[in-house]
Amino acid sequence: MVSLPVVLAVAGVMFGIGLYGALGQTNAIMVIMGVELMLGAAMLNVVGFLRYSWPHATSGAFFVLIVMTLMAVEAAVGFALVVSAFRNSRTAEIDDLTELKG
Amino acid sequence: MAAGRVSDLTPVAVLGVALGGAVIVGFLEQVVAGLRPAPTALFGSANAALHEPLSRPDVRDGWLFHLAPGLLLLAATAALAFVPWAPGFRGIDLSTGMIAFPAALAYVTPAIFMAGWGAGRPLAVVGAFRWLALMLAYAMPLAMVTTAVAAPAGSLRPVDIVDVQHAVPMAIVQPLALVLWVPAILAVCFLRPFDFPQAPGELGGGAFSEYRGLDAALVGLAQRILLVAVSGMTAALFLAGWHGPVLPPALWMAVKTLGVALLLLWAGERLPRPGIDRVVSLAWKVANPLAIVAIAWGGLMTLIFYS
Amino acid sequence: MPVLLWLTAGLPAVGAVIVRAGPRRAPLTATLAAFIAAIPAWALLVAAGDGRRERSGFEWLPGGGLDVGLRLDGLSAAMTATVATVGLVVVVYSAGYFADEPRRASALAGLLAFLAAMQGLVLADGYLALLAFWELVGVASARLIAFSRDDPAAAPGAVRAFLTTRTADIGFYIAVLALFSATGSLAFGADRPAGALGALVGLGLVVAAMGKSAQAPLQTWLSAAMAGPTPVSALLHSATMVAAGVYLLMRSAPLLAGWPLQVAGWVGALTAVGGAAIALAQGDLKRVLAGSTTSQLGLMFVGVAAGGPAVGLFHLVAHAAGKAGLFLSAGIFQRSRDSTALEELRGAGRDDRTAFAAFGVCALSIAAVPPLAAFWSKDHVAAAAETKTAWFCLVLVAAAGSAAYLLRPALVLWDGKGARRAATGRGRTPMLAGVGATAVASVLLAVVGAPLADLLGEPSLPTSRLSLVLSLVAVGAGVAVVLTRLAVPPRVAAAARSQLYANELLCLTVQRPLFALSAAADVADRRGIDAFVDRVGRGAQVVARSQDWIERRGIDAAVDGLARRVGRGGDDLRRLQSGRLYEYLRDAVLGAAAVGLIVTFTALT
Amino acid sequence: MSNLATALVFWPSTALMLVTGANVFRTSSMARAGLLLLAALGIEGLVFLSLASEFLGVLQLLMMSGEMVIMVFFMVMFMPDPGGLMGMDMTHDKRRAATLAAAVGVGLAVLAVLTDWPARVIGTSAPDVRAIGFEVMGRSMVTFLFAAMTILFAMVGGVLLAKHGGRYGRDD
Repeated sequence: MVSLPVVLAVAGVMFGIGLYGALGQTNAIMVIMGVELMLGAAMLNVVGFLRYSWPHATSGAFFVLIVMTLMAVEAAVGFALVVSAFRNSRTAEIDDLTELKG
Repeated sequence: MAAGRVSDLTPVAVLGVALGGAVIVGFLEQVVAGLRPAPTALFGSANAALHEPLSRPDVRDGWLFHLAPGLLLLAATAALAFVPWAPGFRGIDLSTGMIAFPAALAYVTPAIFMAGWGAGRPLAVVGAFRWLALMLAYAMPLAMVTTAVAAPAGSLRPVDIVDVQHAVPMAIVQPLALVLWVPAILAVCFLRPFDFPQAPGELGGGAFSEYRGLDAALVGLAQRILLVAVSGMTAALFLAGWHGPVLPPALWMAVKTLGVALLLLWAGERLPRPGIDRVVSLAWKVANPLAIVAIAWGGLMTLIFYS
Repeated sequence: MPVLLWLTAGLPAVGAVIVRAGPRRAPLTATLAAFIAAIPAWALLVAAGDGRRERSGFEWLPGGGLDVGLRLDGLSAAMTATVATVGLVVVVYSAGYFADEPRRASALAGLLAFLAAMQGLVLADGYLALLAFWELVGVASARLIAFSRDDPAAAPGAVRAFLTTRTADIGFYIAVLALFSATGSLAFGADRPAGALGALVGLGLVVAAMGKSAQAPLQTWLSAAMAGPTPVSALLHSATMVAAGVYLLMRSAPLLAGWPLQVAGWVGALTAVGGAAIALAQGDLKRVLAGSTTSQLGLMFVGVAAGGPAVGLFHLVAHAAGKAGLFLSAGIFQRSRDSTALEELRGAGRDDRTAFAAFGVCALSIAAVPPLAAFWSKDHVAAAAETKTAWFCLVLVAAAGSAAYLLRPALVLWDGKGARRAATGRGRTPMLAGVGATAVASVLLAVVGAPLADLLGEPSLPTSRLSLVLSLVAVGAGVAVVLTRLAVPPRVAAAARSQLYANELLCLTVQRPLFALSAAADVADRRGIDAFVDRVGRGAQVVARSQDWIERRGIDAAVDGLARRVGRGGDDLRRLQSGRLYEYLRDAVLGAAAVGLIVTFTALT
Repeated sequence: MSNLATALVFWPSTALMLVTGANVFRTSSMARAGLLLLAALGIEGLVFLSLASEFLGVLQLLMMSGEMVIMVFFMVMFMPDPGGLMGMDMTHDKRRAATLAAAVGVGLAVLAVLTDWPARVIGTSAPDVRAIGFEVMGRSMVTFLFAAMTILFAMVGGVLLAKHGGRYGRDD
């Protein structure tokens, strides 16, 4: 049967998968994908709490709404940055985008 | 999704409406094309298509090619399930139906992308990309218009929206929403004049050019089910659904749905196919701002007449 | 009904956006927008006449007692209808006035935006909303005054208008803050709190009203604002914006009862006379009208202070029609002669007799000649002031003055010697339409006194035979003064020409003391503090010299070593900043994990 | 939704979600990666539904479809080998990334299982749409307005960033 720890554990594993993508991938868009998965895990956490701890908390649902908005914002800004960087240096590989090196 | 609202007969009913509707739409297509509606021709061509061998694109992502018609069919049937047919006869009655319906339609887009990409031919990929551009541009007006229409009912449940129209159909209260809705639904079931992914004259058949046999038949079936779904939703949201004098409710709904479907087919037959760039720029620059106006108008009407 | 309230304030704003977005059809869209926007305002007036009272708003800060909203009552209904009607007339007129102006869309949009702010001001429910719209009105007005890019006086005029009213607005802020801290609410209709806070409320509101309504000694901005386009002067600086000060007094009448209203009455009475003197001395038609506006607004102050809101409101409405008409016909003359100087306009009235006829009707009304509108309203003001002899006398002098200062430009305009038969140019029809409407209104509004009093819930307006007779005598005296060219003492004339030395007065009372204070501070700084600092500095030099050799020997070497070590450490740390996104991300995750561990352990122990 | 129904939908869905999510980073074809991510996040919508969050689940399904299709679009545009024909490796620092990710994932999962969560279940249904609507348009309106402004700025800023050229004309 499903219970709160189970949902949270699933979310934790999903977070780890996203983290692996964000750390291990060379392409900026793949990194964004990893971040999206991590945010998805965060949402799953909230939904789990919503179901098993405090079902009538509208603020929890509201928090998920905000995270969804955040995902869209993150993707939009991320893509714009990728387009901009690609135009300047003809690549979206983050290993080659090291202008910020100190 | 809650168990109480889905009866055991629901899958049967939805599938029945889907298949029956698809057949009737097939007849309507024959009528619009100027032919006499003939069952033999309809089922004959379907039968012939089924006996054709499948085409198997020789690329790594070829499995997407065969997955696409299935996803398309799933999306179409799911969309159909959220349409309220009659007081005692409805598919899945969600309190979030007005989000669920566009959500189901949204999966048409990845399906067509999969079709084009999986075919592994340049023209098919370009056709799929054009389709993506078009649908991304039209997805927002579609969702926003549903918001505007839901406002008077104060509910996202399609049944409530039908009931709030018992006196005046929404088409009269919110004409702007209807004007924005019609091109969006024409685009979503890739009907003419928005049939870029599959028009014969464009890109040599576009995204579906490689489909043969069962795959092609499934795509055609899905498209017709989509048409039934969007026509039904149009009738429910704008034409007062099953409300009407004398006739029984279900009959009213069927008449309205088929009328809308016929009108859409007929209009598509006669309108010229515009350039994709013009359609996309029109959708972003005109339809999207207008959709915001439509929401404001819907809110205003709600305040004045429905509260 | 709440919808109507929001529409009244919102439609002009929408219109402004539309007009700005489509410059090519600006005159047409602006006229339509002003007309459509006026409909809900008139509907509100009708509803208020039927006894409807509405409030529509929302809680701004939950639990804070700060509500923002709009309200419909007698006062706001009368004001909103006035504003909408004058606005419509002026926008129609502007469609003609700006016919040849390339930036006309901007001007028309500005007028509509101003209308939106003004409607919000008169419909606002509570001082918070009122204050917000009050500021918006100020901004919109400054933008419109500065509209002309050719006139070097436009931008300074706008700055002066904005700064003067802003300075007076500080009074409003103080009043609002004091009111809130005393009562915890900013709703209308409260009584003035006792004590020092109450005094601040009363004084602050009166000062704010004085600034907005250009009452002495803050009247100079109105003259400077005449650099704006003439329709702007007609709308803002005669009929609506300057009336906001009077509106504030009327709206706050319960708060101001007692000495604050007396202060306002005295200010008004003195300004009425001073403004008339200023108007008589000016050589520019628009400045004459500006002086006249100041004077008439002073009369409204007296009316509110002595007779209650209804008296002031009636005069406000009658004056709005008349003064808007005067400005609008002045604009027609200005278009034909390209100037507003009286000498340049000599005989312009003969060139355009229709416009002059309208000018005449409006002038007669403002000069209080029976049976025109402002005659009746001014009579109520005088009758109300009768209880206070000093005010009564000042009002009568102002009445004589108004007849004189309006007769003088009328004579110049009608002077046959200067007639030229010059063409007015494009756009004459809408301009005449606007002017004609105000002239008709100046006649018809004579009968609205009783209905307005009824709307505000007051039984009747004060009347008295004595004041009626004396007013007529005063008007006659004013006419006689001009016709006989009575010599004025040159010092008085000079004083009037330079705005009764208001600038100098402000200079003397505000600027000079400030300068003196800063000069004194400067002296104290140089004599006292500088000398001390110098001495300390000299002592420090001695100490420094003696330390110098210690430093070179021992400390320098240590510092150099440290610097070298820090540099090496920096090189090491530099490797952390690799410019690689994923390494940053990894460090962020490790940091978050560390924080999580610390939190967990703190929670456990 | 009964506990049995929840379990029947939850377990297959989560399994599929985790598998598709992990495969996003194992495939070398961009189109496949994007579609797998769409599948993972879309299935997450089903998981929401199974956890009785009807509104959030349906919304997740709607939002993710649009967002991930855009993602696919960009991937195909900006990847050196979108079809994955050469099977090139797109990872770096693979071992350390995997170690860290596994540590975090397992750590979180273990923490979730071992923690003594309050076992207070008040009902089985999530807040209905109407309640969420009142939340969004009431108590949390300022927050939501802020989010709306943020997404608007992100859209405008994104378009500006991605646009050819700037205020001084085209740059190419």
